[in-house]
Amino acid sequence: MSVFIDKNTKLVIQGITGRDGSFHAKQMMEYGTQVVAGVTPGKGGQKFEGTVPIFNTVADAVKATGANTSVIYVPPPFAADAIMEAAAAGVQLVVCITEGVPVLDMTKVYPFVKEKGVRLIGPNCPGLITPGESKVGIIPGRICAPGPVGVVSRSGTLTYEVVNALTKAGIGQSTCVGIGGDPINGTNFIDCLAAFEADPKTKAVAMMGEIGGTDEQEAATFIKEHMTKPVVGFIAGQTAPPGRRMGHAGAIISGSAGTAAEKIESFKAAGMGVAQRPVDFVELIKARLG
Amino acid sequence: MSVFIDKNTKLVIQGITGRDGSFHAKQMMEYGTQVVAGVTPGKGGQKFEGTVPIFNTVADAVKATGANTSVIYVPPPFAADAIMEAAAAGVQLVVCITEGVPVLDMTKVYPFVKEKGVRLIGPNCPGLITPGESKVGIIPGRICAPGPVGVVSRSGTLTYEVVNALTKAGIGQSTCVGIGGDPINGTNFIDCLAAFEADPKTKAVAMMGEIGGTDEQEAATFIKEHMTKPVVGFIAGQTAPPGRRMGHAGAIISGSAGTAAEKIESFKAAGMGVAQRPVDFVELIKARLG
Amino acid sequence: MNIHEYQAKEILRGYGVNIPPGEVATTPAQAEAIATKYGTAVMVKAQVHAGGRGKAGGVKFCKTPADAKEKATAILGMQIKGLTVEKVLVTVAADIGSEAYVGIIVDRATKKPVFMVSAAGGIDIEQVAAETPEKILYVPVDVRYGLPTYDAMRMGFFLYDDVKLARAAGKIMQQLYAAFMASGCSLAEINPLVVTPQGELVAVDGKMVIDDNELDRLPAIAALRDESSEEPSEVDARNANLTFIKLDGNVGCVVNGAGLAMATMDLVKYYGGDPANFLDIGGSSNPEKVVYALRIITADPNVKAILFNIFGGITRTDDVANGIVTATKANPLKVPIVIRLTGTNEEIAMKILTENGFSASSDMDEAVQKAVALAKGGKAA
Amino acid sequence: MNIHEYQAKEILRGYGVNIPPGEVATTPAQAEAIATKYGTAVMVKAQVHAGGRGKAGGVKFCKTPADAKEKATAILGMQIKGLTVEKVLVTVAADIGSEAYVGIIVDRATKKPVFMVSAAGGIDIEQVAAETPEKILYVPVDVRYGLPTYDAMRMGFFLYDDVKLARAAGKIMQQLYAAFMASGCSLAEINPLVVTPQGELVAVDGKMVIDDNELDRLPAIAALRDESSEEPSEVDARNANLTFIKLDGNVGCVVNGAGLAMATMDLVKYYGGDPANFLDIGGSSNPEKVVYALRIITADPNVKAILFNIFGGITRTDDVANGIVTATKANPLKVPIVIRLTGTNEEIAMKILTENGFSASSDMDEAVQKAVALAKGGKAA
Repeated sequence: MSVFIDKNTKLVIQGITGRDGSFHAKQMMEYGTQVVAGVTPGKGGQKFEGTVPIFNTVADAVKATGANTSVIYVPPPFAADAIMEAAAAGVQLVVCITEGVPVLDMTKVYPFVKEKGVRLIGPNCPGLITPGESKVGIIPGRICAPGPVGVVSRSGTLTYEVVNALTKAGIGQSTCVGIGGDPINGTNFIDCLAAFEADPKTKAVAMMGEIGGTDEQEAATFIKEHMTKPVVGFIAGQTAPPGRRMGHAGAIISGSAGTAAEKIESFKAAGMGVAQRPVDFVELIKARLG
Repeated sequence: MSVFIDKNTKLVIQGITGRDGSFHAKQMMEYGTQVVAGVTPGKGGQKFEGTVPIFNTVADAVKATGANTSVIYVPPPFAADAIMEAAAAGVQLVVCITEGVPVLDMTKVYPFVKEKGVRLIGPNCPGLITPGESKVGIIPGRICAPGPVGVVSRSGTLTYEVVNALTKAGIGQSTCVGIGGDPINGTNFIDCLAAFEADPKTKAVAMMGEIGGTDEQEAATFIKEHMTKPVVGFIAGQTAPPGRRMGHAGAIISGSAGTAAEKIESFKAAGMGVAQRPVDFVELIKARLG
Repeated sequence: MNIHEYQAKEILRGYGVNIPPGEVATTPAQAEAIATKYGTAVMVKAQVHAGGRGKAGGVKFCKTPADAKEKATAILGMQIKGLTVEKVLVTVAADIGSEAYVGIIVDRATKKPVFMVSAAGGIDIEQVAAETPEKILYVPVDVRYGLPTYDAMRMGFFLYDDVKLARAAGKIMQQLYAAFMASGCSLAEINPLVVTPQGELVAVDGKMVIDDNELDRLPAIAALRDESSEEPSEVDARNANLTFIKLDGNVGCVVNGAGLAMATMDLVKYYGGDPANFLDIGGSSNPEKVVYALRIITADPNVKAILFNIFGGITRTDDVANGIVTATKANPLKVPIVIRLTGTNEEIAMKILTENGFSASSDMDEAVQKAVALAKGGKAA
Repeated sequence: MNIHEYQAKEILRGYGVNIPPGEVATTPAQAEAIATKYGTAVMVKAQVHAGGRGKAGGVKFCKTPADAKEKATAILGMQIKGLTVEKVLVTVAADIGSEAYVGIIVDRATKKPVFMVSAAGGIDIEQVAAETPEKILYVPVDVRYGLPTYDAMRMGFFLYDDVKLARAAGKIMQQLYAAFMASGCSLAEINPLVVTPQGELVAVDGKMVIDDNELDRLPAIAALRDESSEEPSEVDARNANLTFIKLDGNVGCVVNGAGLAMATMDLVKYYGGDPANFLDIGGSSNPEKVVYALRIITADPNVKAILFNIFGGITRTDDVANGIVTATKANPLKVPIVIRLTGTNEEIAMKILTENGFSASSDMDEAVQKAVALAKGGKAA
């Protein structure tokens, strides 16, 4: 058993006939993900690429196919409803790729998924991949390789940068999770760190944070108190000015809180390895894998 | 330990300076209930009857006095907020006497108290009494006596009628609970039956239902499957016409559902004693107490 | 509180529901004028608080304004389930392709508003529920989240295969839900929801029942009450803050508390009598209420005996006794009265009654039996 | 998105918040006319998206219309934190008894809107939070239930002992909350909330920040954007769907992805350079975006070298290469460019660039070092 997804993941894709949804549906199918259903209201009864049945609702899809995971590629105004639909339909994991979901929508979605006991990853995230087993989202499969490093990150391409460097250096990954760059998301660093700690395949963790909020500081405390496996951390945004939203809705320094310096300090205090540059992960992880 | 309230109940009264609140506050204090606080916004710092401290908010009252139970005597438009205030302030039991609370308010209040893990009794109920220990609400103390019979009822004065008859016949009560006559209330028959079953002081139960809904039928199933103690039941409203609300918002026969005949049938099927008249409880309970 | 179809439709229209134009007429000439204005076939529909208007002949299709006048003449003044038709709704007749049912009630079991939708619309939903329950989809709504679009769409697809219709229906569900919540409803329904041959969704009939407890904070809704279409004695009772329901028997009952009131009626029946009413004077002990209660009950010519059954808790029995004395002094009773009083200030009450020539007991069964006998015999005690 | 004080006040007024009358002036004569109309002392307040207006001399009390004209003359055209004041709000001056702070933000930790209220109003709330945290009450709101009256009253009593003021303040909390939710805010505040000597509650200043992600569904709010008060390059970038933030350095950065863009800026700094901007071209690989990005960056005279850092996932690197070629053909570059590309269609991209006279590497550190060196040297590669 890997972290969050594995060979047994049966995926329903919400928005499978849209521009992004259809592109990534094919990518996931090529990677070997079990894509069992798609959802596009009004296209129920059709098939995607001649093989994947399309349904009008997630409830129908789950009932007919036993899907246990959903990935969402619908426009931002509909994303909150799509997440709740999936959670209500009985999947265990919902991954929302959509960027630009209003944060007030998330203040309502978050307690909803909690009440349903469903794990949400995202929104505004690249999804996750367990190399060689399953990919849910948009992380490019070819830059990953199976191996011992758990990767968790608030950003997309920065993750690719690090994963690519690790793979090129011959260091594979157990699971890579992009938790997303929004201020309110379904799964945080600690959730992932706990899962990596419990996962026998993971031997070390690479963690990429950003300015904004205090998630990284709390993660550092968790690492210090609960983790036996080594963790190497990085914080993007050391040169970011306060009060400006650096692309990600969540990457904003408010007042004196959420600076990179503060976060790096907490990493050091937790005894973590600290990467100053993305490429530093290679040597720091290598040293910790022994 | 008795059912829901006992000597250790520390009560805060919401609306203590109102017409009903002040009258019943005195009654409860005379009965021996530990009335530790009252709440009336704007009268914080004053004292009720020279002894009970008044606070502006329930949170203040709980913090200062350790109240663990609240009873509510505020007008209907404010009752839902008062219930939520009490539940949020950390009491374990909220008893709402107020009649006329809009049922749509209760569709919001119910999940709120459930989330907080708080027991709500009512609204539109006479409250409860553990004779000789504590009284919360408006049940006249002098008609009750300590003893082995648990009483649970959807109505007020009908309860008094039965309790009075039992007491006059020398049969005392462990706890009497009026769960209220509204379609949505916080505590139902089954909650009370389970509590009586678990309460060592209770040896038999008298249960007064009404037309409307299916609570009594579900209670009968529960009694059949889970109760070892004898239960005697009564249903008011055998002569009520369908489609009319018989005073209580919950006492209405909708279509073919909720008739007295159906409920009595379920009592018989559960092997319960069935009182045809209120006074019949005396002999039926006496026979079951042995 | 019941409101009329035309009132419910006005509310629903305000939330965006597509409803054919319509106006209310109280005379045949008005009905004709409205039909002339629309220049198309209309329906003339009796506005009364009673089901089965269609079967009773209270709903008619009219091709021409003259036809509308004629049908309005027949319907206005008609009796439906004991209620006189005072108003008709004259509304543009919709072409009907298919008929669906959409309703919301507050469900006691789930403690939530629950939608019921069925493609088998236009007929009695209770019949559908009893005979073909699989034709109804139930969707509970968690009011904390409102009606999410996905649940609205799920209902839309249950009714229609076509995505445009499903989406349009989903939108109507959300409009109906918004109207239901904001109007303090215990029931709201559209039956039938019609697909016209042109593929348009139209609400052809609308119904709303308002939770009485909402009326204080919704003055605009409370103002919709039409007292002319209610039992006058029940209107009087409500205005006096009494809960009163008229029945067909001859033992007039005055009781404090709803449960005890029902139990008293049941006991009247148990001892072979027939209650003339349900009447709860409530928990407060205002002597005025007793005066009103007696006035309402004695106005019913069927009543042959009056039974008071008061268990004094909050209610002070001496207040009730004073009320009886006051009321009967002003308007001497023409039928016998039996008084049962017990509880708070019982001794004072007994003294007041005795001094004024009344007798009273403290035993419920005894009092009920006596009242039943008096009603049968028709003589004073 | 920031909106001006006068716009925030207009919204809050719509929700019932008591706010002194005010109008916007763009000339001293208008300011005088407005003050004349009110016939009382006014405040003239600079409308710019910058804090510390008061300290900068952008907020003035004016006893007479002539005074208002004079102060408006001084304030209009003034620079505050690099922004030119184009408008002033002329508003009736309130008598100030006491000042409180009321604000709501979306809190990441509780994942809820959270109220912050303090009787120490009128000053910077962050200072209060740092120095006297016990003077702030934090109240999170569960949006499923809204702001309950009891929580609003709790805040009211935290600010005022008097129950009437507490109740009035509680009402303002609920109005502010409703405005916050309906306007898609990430922040809304009233600072100061003033009690006048007459005991009236008045919102003397109001501020709202809107979540950019809400703008598509709130056209009326989106229309409040005042581009004249923003950095022109940032306005251009937004209109081209790019995320751009101008900084003070000389290495212009074009990156895909926010995290990688920040990491690239950090690496520029790491190697001794200074980034001229944050620029995220996003996930889609539209060559047009690259053209816009280059146009915006080259418009900054500080930029001495341009650095592309693209990790192709969804973004096709060949699209980026084509964009660079197109843009530089139309407007030849005057500063050196360093291109780092890797990922999707890397080989095609390299070929396109080479054929058009550009060189490119696939190593991020190497590219950043080169760009830093070029920016320092000021010479083309």
